[in-house]
Amino acid sequence: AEPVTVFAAASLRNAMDAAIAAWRADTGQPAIAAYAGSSALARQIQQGAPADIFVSANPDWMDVLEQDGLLRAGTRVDLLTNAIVLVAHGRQAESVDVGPSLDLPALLGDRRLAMALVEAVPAGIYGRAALENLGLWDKVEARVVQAPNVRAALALVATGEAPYGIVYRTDAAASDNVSVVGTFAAGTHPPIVYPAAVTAESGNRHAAAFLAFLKGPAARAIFERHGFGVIR
Amino acid sequence: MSLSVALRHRFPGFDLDVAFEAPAGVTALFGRSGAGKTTVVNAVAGLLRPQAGRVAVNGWELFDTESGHWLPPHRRRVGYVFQDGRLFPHLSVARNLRYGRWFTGRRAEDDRFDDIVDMLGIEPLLARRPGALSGGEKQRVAIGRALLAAPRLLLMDEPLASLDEARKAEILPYLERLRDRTEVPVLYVSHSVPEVARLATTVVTLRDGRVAAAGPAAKVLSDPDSIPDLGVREAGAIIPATVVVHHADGLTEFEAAGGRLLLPRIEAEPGRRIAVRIHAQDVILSRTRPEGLSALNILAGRVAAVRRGEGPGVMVQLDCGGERLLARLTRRSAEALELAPGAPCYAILKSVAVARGDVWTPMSG
Amino acid sequence: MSLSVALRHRFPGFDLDVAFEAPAGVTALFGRSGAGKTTVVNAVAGLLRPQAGRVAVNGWELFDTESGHWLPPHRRRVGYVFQDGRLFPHLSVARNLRYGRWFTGRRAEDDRFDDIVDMLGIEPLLARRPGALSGGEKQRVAIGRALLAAPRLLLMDEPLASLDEARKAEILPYLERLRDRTEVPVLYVSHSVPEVARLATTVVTLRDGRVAAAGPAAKVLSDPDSIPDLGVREAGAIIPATVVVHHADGLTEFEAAGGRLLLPRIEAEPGRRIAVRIHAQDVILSRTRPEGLSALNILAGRVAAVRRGEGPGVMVQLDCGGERLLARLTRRSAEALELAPGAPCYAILKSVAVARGDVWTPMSG
Amino acid sequence: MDWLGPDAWQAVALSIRVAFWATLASLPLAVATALLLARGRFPGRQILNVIVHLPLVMPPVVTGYLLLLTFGRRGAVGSFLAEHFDIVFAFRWTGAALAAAVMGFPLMVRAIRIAVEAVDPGLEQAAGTLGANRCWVFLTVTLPMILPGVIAGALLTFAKAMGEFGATITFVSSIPGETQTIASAVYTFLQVPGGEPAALRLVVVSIVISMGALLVSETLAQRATRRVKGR
Amino acid sequence: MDWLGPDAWQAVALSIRVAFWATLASLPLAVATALLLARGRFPGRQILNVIVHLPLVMPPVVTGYLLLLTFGRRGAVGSFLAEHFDIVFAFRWTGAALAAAVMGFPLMVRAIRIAVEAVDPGLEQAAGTLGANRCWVFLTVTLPMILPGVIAGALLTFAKAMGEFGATITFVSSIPGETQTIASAVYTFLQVPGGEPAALRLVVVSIVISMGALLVSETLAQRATRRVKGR
Ligand SMILES: Nc1ncnc2c1ncn2[C@@H]1O[C@H](COP(=O)(O)OP(=O)(O)OP(=O)(O)O)[C@@H](O)[C@H]1O
Ligand SMILES: Nc1ncnc2c1ncn2[C@@H]1O[C@H](COP(=O)(O)OP(=O)(O)OP(=O)(O)O)[C@@H](O)[C@H]1O
Ligand code: MOO
Ligand SMILES: [Mg+2]
Ligand SMILES: [Mg+2]
Repeated sequence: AEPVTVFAAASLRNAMDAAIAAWRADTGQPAIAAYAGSSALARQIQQGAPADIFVSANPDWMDVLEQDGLLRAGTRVDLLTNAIVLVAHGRQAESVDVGPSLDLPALLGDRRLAMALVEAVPAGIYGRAALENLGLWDKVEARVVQAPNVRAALALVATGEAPYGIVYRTDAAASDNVSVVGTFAAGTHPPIVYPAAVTAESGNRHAAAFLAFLKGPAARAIFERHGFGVIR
Repeated sequence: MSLSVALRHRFPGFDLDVAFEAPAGVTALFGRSGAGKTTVVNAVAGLLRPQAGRVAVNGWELFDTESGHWLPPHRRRVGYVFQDGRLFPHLSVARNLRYGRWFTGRRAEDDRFDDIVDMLGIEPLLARRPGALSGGEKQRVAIGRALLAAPRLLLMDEPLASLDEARKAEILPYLERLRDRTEVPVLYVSHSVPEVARLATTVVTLRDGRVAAAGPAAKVLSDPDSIPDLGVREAGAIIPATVVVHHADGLTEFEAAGGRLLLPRIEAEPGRRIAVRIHAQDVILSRTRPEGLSALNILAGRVAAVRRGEGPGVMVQLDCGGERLLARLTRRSAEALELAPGAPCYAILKSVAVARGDVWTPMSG
Repeated sequence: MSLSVALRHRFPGFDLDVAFEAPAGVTALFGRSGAGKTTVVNAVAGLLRPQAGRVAVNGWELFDTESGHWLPPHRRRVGYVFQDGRLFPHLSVARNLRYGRWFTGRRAEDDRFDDIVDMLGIEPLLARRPGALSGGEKQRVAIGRALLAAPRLLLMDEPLASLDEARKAEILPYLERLRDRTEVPVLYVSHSVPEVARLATTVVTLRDGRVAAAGPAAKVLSDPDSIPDLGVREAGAIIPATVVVHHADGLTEFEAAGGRLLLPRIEAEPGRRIAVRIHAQDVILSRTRPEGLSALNILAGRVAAVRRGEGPGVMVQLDCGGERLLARLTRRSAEALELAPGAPCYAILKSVAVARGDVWTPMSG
Repeated sequence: MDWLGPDAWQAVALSIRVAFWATLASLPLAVATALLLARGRFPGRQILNVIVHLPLVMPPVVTGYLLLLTFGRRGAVGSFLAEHFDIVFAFRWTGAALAAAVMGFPLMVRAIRIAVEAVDPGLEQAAGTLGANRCWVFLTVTLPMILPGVIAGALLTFAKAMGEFGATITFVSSIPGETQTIASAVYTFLQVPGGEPAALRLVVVSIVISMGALLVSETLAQRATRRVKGR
Repeated sequence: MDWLGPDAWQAVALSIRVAFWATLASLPLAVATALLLARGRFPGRQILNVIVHLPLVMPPVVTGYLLLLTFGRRGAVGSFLAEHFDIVFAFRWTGAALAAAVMGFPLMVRAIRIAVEAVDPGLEQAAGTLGANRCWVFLTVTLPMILPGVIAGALLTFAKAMGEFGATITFVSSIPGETQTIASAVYTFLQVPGGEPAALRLVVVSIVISMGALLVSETLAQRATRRVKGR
């Protein structure tokens, strides 16, 4: 049978690969995933890309596709959640209390805070909102360096180029030389959700089934193992 | 008319304005360095688009700026031996030689290929590339390449300049045969008067972009006015003669206006009219008929004119039975012999002074 | 010893193995196309690293493959006139000419610059780029560039090949002066025997990468064995003579072994020893002393040898008071005059047959 | 084989295919463009020049985006080609090749153009006098003379195609087995925790392949150069 | 001015500065490398050749990452330079210039190398016989002869620097006013829905700038070519 083609945000790669493997083991149906930035994938779907399912790291792009009528009506679901954390260079960095009392400027000294692009990449946008919410943004704005994506921001911390960074919990977990020193409370930023939907042009009769599988308990276990929160 | 050239072109600092007509055969372009010879040849080949002019070969118009007609170089079918070689560095000598034949489709003529390769002595070089050739070898390959292109017009810009005498002596007869046996007109640039005298049907002398003299080779080369262009040592007269008999000792006897001539043998049947070029400086004059000299040729004549040049020399023009002969003497001799117009005298000429190349069969044209 | 050359080098298909020693002055390299002349010059300049050999100039070793000594080209201080020009296309003519002076630091000598520019007639070209020069103009600039580099050794590979006679006549005296007034040895490649005869102190003839003859110019050029290399029309003898007096009519009188000679004036004070080159084919022989001829020079001598060549000619060697003279005659004349070894006879020579370039002041060496 | 994993091997095979065809297909056009730019004297020459350089000047993502808009299924050119010639670039390996070709084009054109500008026109004239028309002159003289430049240009394009990712992933996405090249696979590996070793292995493979191409091109170019120098 | 916004203008100014210095600073090294590759006969020549081509072969992100590891504060070279010469690349515009220079290096080297290989060694020999040592021969003959190639290489690097984004942003991130070049600003705009018009405006500005550089380079190269052809 034609494999189900999943267009998924690049940060989902490990989890989605595992989910696809599980689905295949389960149903014998093949599926393949193309990973890239959510913006690129959304534009490709706008241009008629052969995607059956789109999983975005960002509700905005899903909204765009929905408005354009490119999603199969009624299939959109919020699939996953994530959290942003403050990470520090080194395996055993001291934990801090991420809250309004955090003296982030003192922690940084004359050095830098690594984030993803604060106006463009979801992790950066959430991170900035959280800092603003905590009244820290104005104090550290000048010290922020913006990487093109979360992994690049993480790399800056891992290499010690920046002593601290703000990244997804899912990224921080597995990295050497980086330790999570605090988590931003869910209320400090808009909810971090990964919406998913079947595309309007999808002709694959297994697409809906696959999306349902992603919502199911088998997939949930996988996503949780990779650090994501799962929305029921 | 075989070759008709009219050109005007202006480079910054140089102004070319020439026009000449030449019959079939070899037209020599003669002139000092920078006189405009290569410029003329380039215009004929179509590599330079002159500001104004017209060139036609055997009535076939190559271009005419007035009518706007312009044949591109590759449709002109010229064989051009460039002053600066221009062999294709990426092709072997053999492929260089055969280059033109791709476009003439005359692959059958392989005997001509062998002939030319042989004549030029480049057989051992065929597999080599031009980068590994000596200067003269390059030049020979360039000559071969032009000849093998089956051209309708040959352009040769100092083709023999860096060749040794022996090699020249092998190539010149080939060019003569080409001139005599084919209809291919040749435009030939050279600084060598003997070469030109031997090959040229017509001589055109350029001076600073203008034609200084043009006409049949015999006339231009024996014109005392051309001496500045030719160099005084090359001055001489060309006189007609008839083959009488070939002698067993390698000499041929001719009948000329002022008497009999014995010269090195040439290949021409008795009765044939030929032309002989006699260098002014090879002629000795005497008021009395000399006896017992090794020089075999004594022509009787009368002094027509005595022209003083610079330095110690004078140029004496003789009238030998209607033909003009030139003799270059010291002023002292001219005075000692009391040579004045009208004075009878004898011209003495050694047989060997006349090189084989100084005797030839004139063209009908 | 001024120039000492020993080289062995093998190209695929060509094998060079030459050694010669030459005194101060001009050493002419003579030989047919592909004989190895340019290869020798390149090795001397350091552009070719020969497989074995040694070259020294005035005792200064340029390289010696045995000791491993190798002076890079830019430390050899040679002025090289290349067979293929090699002007710098991106520099004006003036900057081409001055190129070598950057490295000699001799900016003061601007009179020499003007002299050379003047002699070469390239003053109007100074601001131009080489791309817009004619073939001969390029060659003249190349000569100027080499001369102006203040070289310790001049290498000239057919420097005058594409120049007209008039231009050559202007450049040759300059080279003569260079030879006579400076210590700079010159290695000179040429196919022109008159040029070589005029300039060369020493002649080295190459044949297929080997030295065929080497020695003082007078000796090699008048050696009948060299005739195949020189061409028969260039054969001749070089005899010594002493300046006696300069006459008012532009002639100079010389005392030679066989008698008095009247030749075009040369610049040399009376008493000065000079050398005269007499072409074999310019000499007429007579058994009796001829009278009333325009030819002014009559030398008495005795036949030393008669050598038959191919064709109708013979080469007669005369003994004129101990010096050897060559005369080229037809066989018929030789028989008519009964020229056999020992026979007394007279050699007749026109003054004007001896070109200005055929008389020169021999080098001391 | 396990060392890389089957997906990665697919990406390697695809990258080679993409790079090969991108190089080969753009060669004729690049040569023609280089000739036009070096020799042509026509109005609009500078505009062509600018267009050729655009993929270099624009961020690759933008180039990919413009390709998507133009050659995509809904794009003006894309829909035309699909309808009339059944040629589809969108989300096919051919699209990846197109992206790589476009990105490598300025490099290839420039390399060839420099070589064209160094050709001695005297040789072309000589060929002309021997009867060769423009086309023959080009094939028998110009082309052999510029061959080192053409080979260098081809190598640059091939190497660029191996490394190109921004435009490719934006234009044709990164669909395993169809459009996922080494570079886009590397990118996606780098987006997730623990992907670095796999990414590194792929990079090494791509370097080895390009090294092979480099050696081949050097040998060919050396031979061509020696020919051109006439030795 | 309002048309772009002050941040964008900052990015434009920075891009020009980065591209200019990347080009200028890599020129001498590129010329030397091109000469070595074209003329040198030393062991390791092919290794140098491979290294020069790496930035082309590797995905830009990888190059950026390697730069970070090498020239970063903790990197071997980076820490050395910072300590002994007080030269810091990390998060500075100089780092962006370094990234652009590295990415443009293969292009520049290749352009120059093609030109070097077309130089007639006979002219260099002639200069040698006139007393010029290697260095002078290079300055007075080789360099003028290869100038069109050098200019072309500089232009390629400049244009590439205007468009480079992957390696730059990975190495020095995007700090407005410090390391945010046009390309990273464009990328930022393209990540969010509706950012296209702003991105497009920036791209147009960068094209206009590169067009200017292109025209200047064409004029210079034409002049240099005419010189080299001796007319
Ligand atoms: N690089 C090379 N490789 C192979 N053979 C060569 C090379 N250079 C020269 N030769 C050969 O060596 C021989 C001598 O060449 P050279 O250039 O020294 O001749 P030459 O005496 O200067 O001749 P010419 O008067 O024609 O210039 C020629 O046969 C030539 O083909
Ligand atoms: N492209 C050009 N631009 C300017 N002047 C030129 C150009 N080409 C030739 N000339 C000039 O035109 C004149 C004639 O040049 P041409 O090459 O026709 O001379 P030539 O008679 O062939 O001389 P030579 O015997 O030295 O080869 C020369 O003074 C030369 O400097
Ligand atoms: O330069 Mo790229 O090719 O940045 O993605
Ligand atoms: Mg000429
Ligand atoms: Mg030679």
